Amino acid sequence: MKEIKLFLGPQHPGMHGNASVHMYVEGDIINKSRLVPGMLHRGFEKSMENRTWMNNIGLIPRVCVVEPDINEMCFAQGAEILNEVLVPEKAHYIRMLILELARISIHLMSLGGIGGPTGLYTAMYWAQADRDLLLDIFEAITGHRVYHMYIVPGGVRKDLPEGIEKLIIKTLDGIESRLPEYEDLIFNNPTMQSRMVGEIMLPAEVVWDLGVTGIGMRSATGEAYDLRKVNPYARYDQVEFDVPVATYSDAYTRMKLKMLEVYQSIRIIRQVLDGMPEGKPNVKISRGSALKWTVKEGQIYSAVESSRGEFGYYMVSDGGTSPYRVAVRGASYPQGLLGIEKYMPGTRIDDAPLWFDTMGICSPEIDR
Amino acid sequence: MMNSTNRPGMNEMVNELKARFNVEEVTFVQDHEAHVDLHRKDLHEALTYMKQNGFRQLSAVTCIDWPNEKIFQLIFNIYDWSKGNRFIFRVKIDREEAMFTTITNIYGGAKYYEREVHEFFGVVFEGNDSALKQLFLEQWDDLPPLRKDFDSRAYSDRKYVKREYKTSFGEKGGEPFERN
Amino acid sequence: MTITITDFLVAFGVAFCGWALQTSVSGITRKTVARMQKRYGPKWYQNFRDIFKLLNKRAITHGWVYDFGVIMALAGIIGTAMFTPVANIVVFKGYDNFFVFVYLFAVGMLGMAMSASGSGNPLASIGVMRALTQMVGYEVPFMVIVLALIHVRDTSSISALVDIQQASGWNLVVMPIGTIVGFICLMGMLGKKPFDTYIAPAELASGPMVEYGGKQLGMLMIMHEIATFVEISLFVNLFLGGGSNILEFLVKYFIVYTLASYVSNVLGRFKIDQVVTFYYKIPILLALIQAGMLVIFGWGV
Amino acid sequence: MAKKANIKKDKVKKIVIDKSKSIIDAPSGMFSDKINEPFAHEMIVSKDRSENLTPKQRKRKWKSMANYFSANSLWMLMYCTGCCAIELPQAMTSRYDMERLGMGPMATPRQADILLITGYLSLKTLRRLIYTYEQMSEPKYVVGFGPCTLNGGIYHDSHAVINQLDQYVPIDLYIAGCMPKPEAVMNGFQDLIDLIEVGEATGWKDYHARYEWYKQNQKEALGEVMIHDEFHE
Amino acid sequence: MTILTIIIALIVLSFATYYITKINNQVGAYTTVVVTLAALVIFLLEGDKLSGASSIGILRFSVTPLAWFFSIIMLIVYSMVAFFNPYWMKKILHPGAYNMLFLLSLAGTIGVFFAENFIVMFIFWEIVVWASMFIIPFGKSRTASVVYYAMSTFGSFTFLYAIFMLYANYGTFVIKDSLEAAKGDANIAIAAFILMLLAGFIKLGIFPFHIWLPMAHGNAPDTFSPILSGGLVKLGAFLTILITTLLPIHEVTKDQAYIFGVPILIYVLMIFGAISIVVGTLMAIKQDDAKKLLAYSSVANGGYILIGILLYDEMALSGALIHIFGHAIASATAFLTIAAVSYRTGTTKMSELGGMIHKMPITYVVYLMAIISMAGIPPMTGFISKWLLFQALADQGMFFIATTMFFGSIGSFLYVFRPLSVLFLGQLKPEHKTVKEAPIGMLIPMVILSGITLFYGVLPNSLVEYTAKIESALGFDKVIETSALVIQGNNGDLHAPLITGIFAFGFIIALIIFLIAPKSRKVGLMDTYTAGEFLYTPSLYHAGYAYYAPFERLYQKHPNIVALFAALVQKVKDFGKFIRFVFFSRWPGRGVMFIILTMILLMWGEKL
Repeated sequence: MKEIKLFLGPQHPGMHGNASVHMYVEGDIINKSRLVPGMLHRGFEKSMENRTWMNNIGLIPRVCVVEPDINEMCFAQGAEILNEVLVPEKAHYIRMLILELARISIHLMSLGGIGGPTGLYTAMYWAQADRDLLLDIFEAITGHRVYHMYIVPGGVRKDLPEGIEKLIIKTLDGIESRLPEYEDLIFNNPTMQSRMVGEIMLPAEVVWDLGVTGIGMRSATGEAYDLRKVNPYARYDQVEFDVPVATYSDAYTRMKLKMLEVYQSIRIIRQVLDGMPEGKPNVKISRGSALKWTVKEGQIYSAVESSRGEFGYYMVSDGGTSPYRVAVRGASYPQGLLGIEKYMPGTRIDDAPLWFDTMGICSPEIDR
Repeated sequence: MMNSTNRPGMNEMVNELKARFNVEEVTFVQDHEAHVDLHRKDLHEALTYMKQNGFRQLSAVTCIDWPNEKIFQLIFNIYDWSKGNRFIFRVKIDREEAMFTTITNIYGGAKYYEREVHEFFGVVFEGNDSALKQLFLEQWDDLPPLRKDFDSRAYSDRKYVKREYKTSFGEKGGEPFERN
Repeated sequence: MTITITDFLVAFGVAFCGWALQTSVSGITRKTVARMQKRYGPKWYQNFRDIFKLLNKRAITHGWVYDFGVIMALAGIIGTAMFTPVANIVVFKGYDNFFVFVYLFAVGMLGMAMSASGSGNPLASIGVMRALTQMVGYEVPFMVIVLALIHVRDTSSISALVDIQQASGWNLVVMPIGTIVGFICLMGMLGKKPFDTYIAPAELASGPMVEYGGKQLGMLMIMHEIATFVEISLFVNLFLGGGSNILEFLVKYFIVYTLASYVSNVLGRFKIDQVVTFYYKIPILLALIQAGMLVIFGWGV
Repeated sequence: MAKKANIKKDKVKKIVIDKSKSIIDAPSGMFSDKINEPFAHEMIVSKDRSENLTPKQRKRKWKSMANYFSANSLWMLMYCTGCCAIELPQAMTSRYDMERLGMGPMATPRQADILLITGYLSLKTLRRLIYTYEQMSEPKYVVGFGPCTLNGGIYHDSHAVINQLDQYVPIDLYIAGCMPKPEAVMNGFQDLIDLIEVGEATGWKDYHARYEWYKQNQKEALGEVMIHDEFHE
Repeated sequence: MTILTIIIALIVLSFATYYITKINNQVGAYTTVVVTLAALVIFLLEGDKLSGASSIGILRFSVTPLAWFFSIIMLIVYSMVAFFNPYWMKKILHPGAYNMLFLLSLAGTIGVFFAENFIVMFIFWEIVVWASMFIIPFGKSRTASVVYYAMSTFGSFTFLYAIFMLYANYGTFVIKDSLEAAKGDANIAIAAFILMLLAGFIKLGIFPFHIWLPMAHGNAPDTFSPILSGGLVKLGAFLTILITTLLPIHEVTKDQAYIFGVPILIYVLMIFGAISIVVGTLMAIKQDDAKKLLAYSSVANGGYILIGILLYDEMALSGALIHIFGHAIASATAFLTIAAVSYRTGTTKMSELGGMIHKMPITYVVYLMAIISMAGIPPMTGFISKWLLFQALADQGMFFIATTMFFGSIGSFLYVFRPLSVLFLGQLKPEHKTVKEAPIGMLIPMVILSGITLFYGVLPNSLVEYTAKIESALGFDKVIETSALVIQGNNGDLHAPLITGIFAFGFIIALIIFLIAPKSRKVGLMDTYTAGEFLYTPSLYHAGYAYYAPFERLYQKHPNIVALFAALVQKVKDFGKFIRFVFFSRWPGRGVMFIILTMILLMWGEKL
């Protein structure tokens, strides 16, 4: 018998989240591999049909645990467009603030997460500690650390607290000043380079074949394929930022792009805080009861750019108090399922855990 | 809802589609997003055509259950990254005999989306054998769960033990809740 | 020289104190490393608590070789530690031969490898495979250096080498390149990053340890601590002149271990073939140069 | 038996996280030049924990050295079953530094002492969880996070998520919150340590005693626990 | 009793065995057991009383400690392996011939060891070559036999050439006299030395002549592989020791430039030994067939032995002799365990096996002890010899040679561990659920051999003293010293019983800890960490194939000596084709034409 079967997950230190990769290994090369999802399947889409639009606000952040705000944004945006509600300018800016803070937070987590597969635990400790400060900001703004339920249809739940700008600026200054240290620790570290450079290649044609979006796509194609630029939502067309791109998509490049995106996000937040308009943070989403509000009949695909790529909700309303159907397009669906089946074979078992960190695979949004 | 859009490329594409295929209805939801109701026979050709014209990404394949009209509506969501245009093709298939031909030969990425649709709605995709296996669920013993006639609460009540509380939160008349 | 039972008991005392010492030192290092990572870290005696807890647990066994291998591993390492000269406590003077160290140490490693493979888990087998492969990397440069040392000093007894160093200066001064190579090899021996490939939790779920729990894991932890003690002592004795008294020895010991831990904390983990290629590029070249300097030209002697 | 630690009256809060300062201020020492200055919160542990114990408990405590070691060296299994796991890295790393309690993550169930059930459990996970739990060596403890383990929480009506975990495996401690904050997690662990020290975390004994009952419940919900399906052979 | 009697008796008995086997397989096979055991007992009892006095014509023998030492090794290996013969009678194509050749090769080896002159030595040498050549194809492959024969013949020719060269110059065939005489003329001495050494190299499997060894060992019948590896290979070592020390080559070459304290010629030859170590080790790591793996390990060990001999130092020679002893026993034991496994399961491919420890625990323990010795780990014989060799190397300061030796030594951990892990440990394959422990007749010799390995590892002094005796008989000024229980080297002392004692002490401590701790619960082999997933196929959870894959990848594209030989073979074949084309075609005119042309050319030359 030439092959052995190894499991990466669900209960494995190399697996972030609760999913399993079944690998048939010969020597140390993976011959065949499959992602076995569904360990986190909660029947989200069914549960959303069973709840009112209002109730769903509490439910949806849980689709993706590490980056919940994009769910709220998708949901709110979809409901608003269907109801033809114009959100106040301030709400747009606050949303951008929250989304970018969330982006920094998940990128930091990812930068630390690279410490797992490569053994650089110091990076993990540092990044988690820095991320925790962002969670403090979230707590101050929304009252919650992880699931904020802050971006609601019609705007944001409440206005920013007094003096929060000071804290945000201070924290971001701190994080920005620490980023060169991360660069030294992770990117200029010869041992880390030897692990990441040239590993887990994602050529451009593979990107199109799989349908990978986000950093994976941008690092391979060299084009600024970012929904914030291509189809600007909120007020991303009013802030200046660059989209870091590359044409050689190995693990190192993808991690580096994450790092560069942190700089860009900080830049966006600075602009947002400078140009924060006055006014109300929210409007009423529809006429009728405050809790049992309705959405006009129609179908819409509402997408935002998450840290892993295009994240969208296909929302169908029959005009009732509950959504008729919501289909979630998880951003990591292509690289998670098809990518592992088609392109993971040939990798060595040493590099298998790196897939999850650098490709950006979030198992809860695959399972739902 | 709009009937036309100013975005470059969208109207031309819609006109092309109308000329070539049996388009039932076109709705512009956002200026970059067009919903196109197609006849089920034309879908594959339309997708092939779209792929040749820049729509290289399949964002999702999903399904909507309309039990009253006895149809499933299949949703094919494609996107052109270079222009930023999105087309959503919708086809209707019979609910009782839910069959459709796979699109994996056009968009390879559809493999797992189709599998998911099969698992949650029971739609069989001909030509995609792997879609017949379970993906998320394990040893599922009931209707496909996302169909409208499947009641998940009843299933849960039937199958899982619920914690008993002295009070019922839902209805009036229960005893006051006591902390023990 | 006749060997009495007292000698055995004293030697065992060395092994036991070595265990206690290394367990404490690694506890202290855990605390200092925690400071590097901006936290407080556990109590310094946490490792003792871990070991005793493990010995208390109701473990599982996968067959007799699984247990026997663990006992053999601990036995080999205790035996090696009993030979270790610590400062002026040298029990088996003259018999503490370097090659005895290397090969008696291998008994312990073989026992552990056997037990791990006996657990029937392929991850353990792969871990053992990596550990052995890594051994090919670090042992050769180290042994070449020591061979040159033995050649110029005309003795392969560790305690005699210590005595010579006490008299005529540390080998750190005599063979600086060799000491650097020795330190790199020591990192490999200790399994510190970047050479902890065989543990690699993210890939192998802790490699050879994958099936251990309870007393077997406890015994392997004891073994690991004693093995670390032996390795660091060997380095201190060979390159840093041992110690004329216990205190000097302890200071050197502490410095070496802490240094190794610190270095390892800012490095990632190599893949196993990278480990071997690494050792066969620079360290072995340096080792040969150093050996040539000592043997052919007699520099520094 | 299941115990709600946060309801126990005879306990004082063991960890007081210093949050008295305004939340708008960043914690001191965060971005200082000294790289190794810890910015973990000070952990204040009341000196004499035994004063709250009954005489019987106190007697038992001194009787068993084993409990002391078990309690102070809890190795947890790295298994995130649900969303509550997202706060575990925070509890583990620099800010809250779980290692102070002698806790650390472990790779395999053989090595681990505590199983953290971090949130909802789908049927698929429950199978693996039971298998994993049975592989752990005794004494072993289970901590349930959030309401999902208690009564299904927000997913109480989902077709895929079980509602009451203690029907299938014994739980020693629940930690409240959706999701529990790191402070709550730390507090819960401290409570677990106390429970173990006085010998009251006996879920694993209960699993032996009522093995048939647990197996029966598992069978009812899962059909067969160890499944054979397409991926497995 | 004289050597001549014993040898003649062996030859006669070997033919008798052929007919006995024809009548009854089993009786024939047991005859080999009885005969070899009887020979061993005679040698042990008679000891030094053996005499080489009687002779028939040129068949003269002389008794030396070296010859006695080698023949004891040989007889131990032969007699122990003979126990396996009865079990293989059904599997071997020609049992009668096998038994006959088995005894004949034994007679041949003994003849080689005790021969007084080169002619006798050569005759018996050829007997061994022919006998083993016919046995090898009884196994799996005929090609192996052809390669073995081609190589051996080459060696025989050079050997013969050297013999006649010496005879032509000095007029004597007697080993001692002719070598003594050759001392005077360095050129002839060196030429004869190298020519004879080639024969030794080929037998010992030194690079670049190592390719026959894995082919022959791997493909020979399972019972004959231990003989090849444990016994016949050592003939080469014997010849090398003989010519190196009797000449002695260091004195002959003392005019040459010195490197690391040895003449350049010796150093170059040692490099061949070093290359053998590296090649043998690397190739052994790659093998999937357990027998081939052990065969390559014999190549590597041949390198150690060669280096030890060529160092020409009392410690090195003693080390080499003990290594010959230790490796012969350990390698034979390892081959026997593999034979036992093969007897029960029918395969020697490691990836097809697994978890045999649960069915064959005693075989496992025997194998474990054999590999501990092969890897040079205390308390086994292999450690003593490695220690001596390393001491000698350190003494000379030969760090380049030492590098390869250390590499081989650590590399041996890798390859000996592979069968242990893959074949014996791990998951038991379902098809081997019904396998039983090896029969008692196989266990007895394996246990005895293990006992020998262990005994001389713990108390090596008698062995070391005997090597000292050999050294003094070979004319060494200084011999290895031992006192009470300690071996005294130049750079330090070795107290083997102390090491064992300390290990035993540690073992007791560890055992106490183990017993005090709570008892553990027995679980099945498949109840193991699978990351929480479910798996029911044991063979899918057994890491066996391409075990050292990452390491192997590092030297995947190595230059291959086999390719060189293949090219050579191709050239010879082409030449043969040309000859056939010219002379053996349907048109004889071509041949006639060629001959005429050649003759014209020759005559032309004469005239000019």
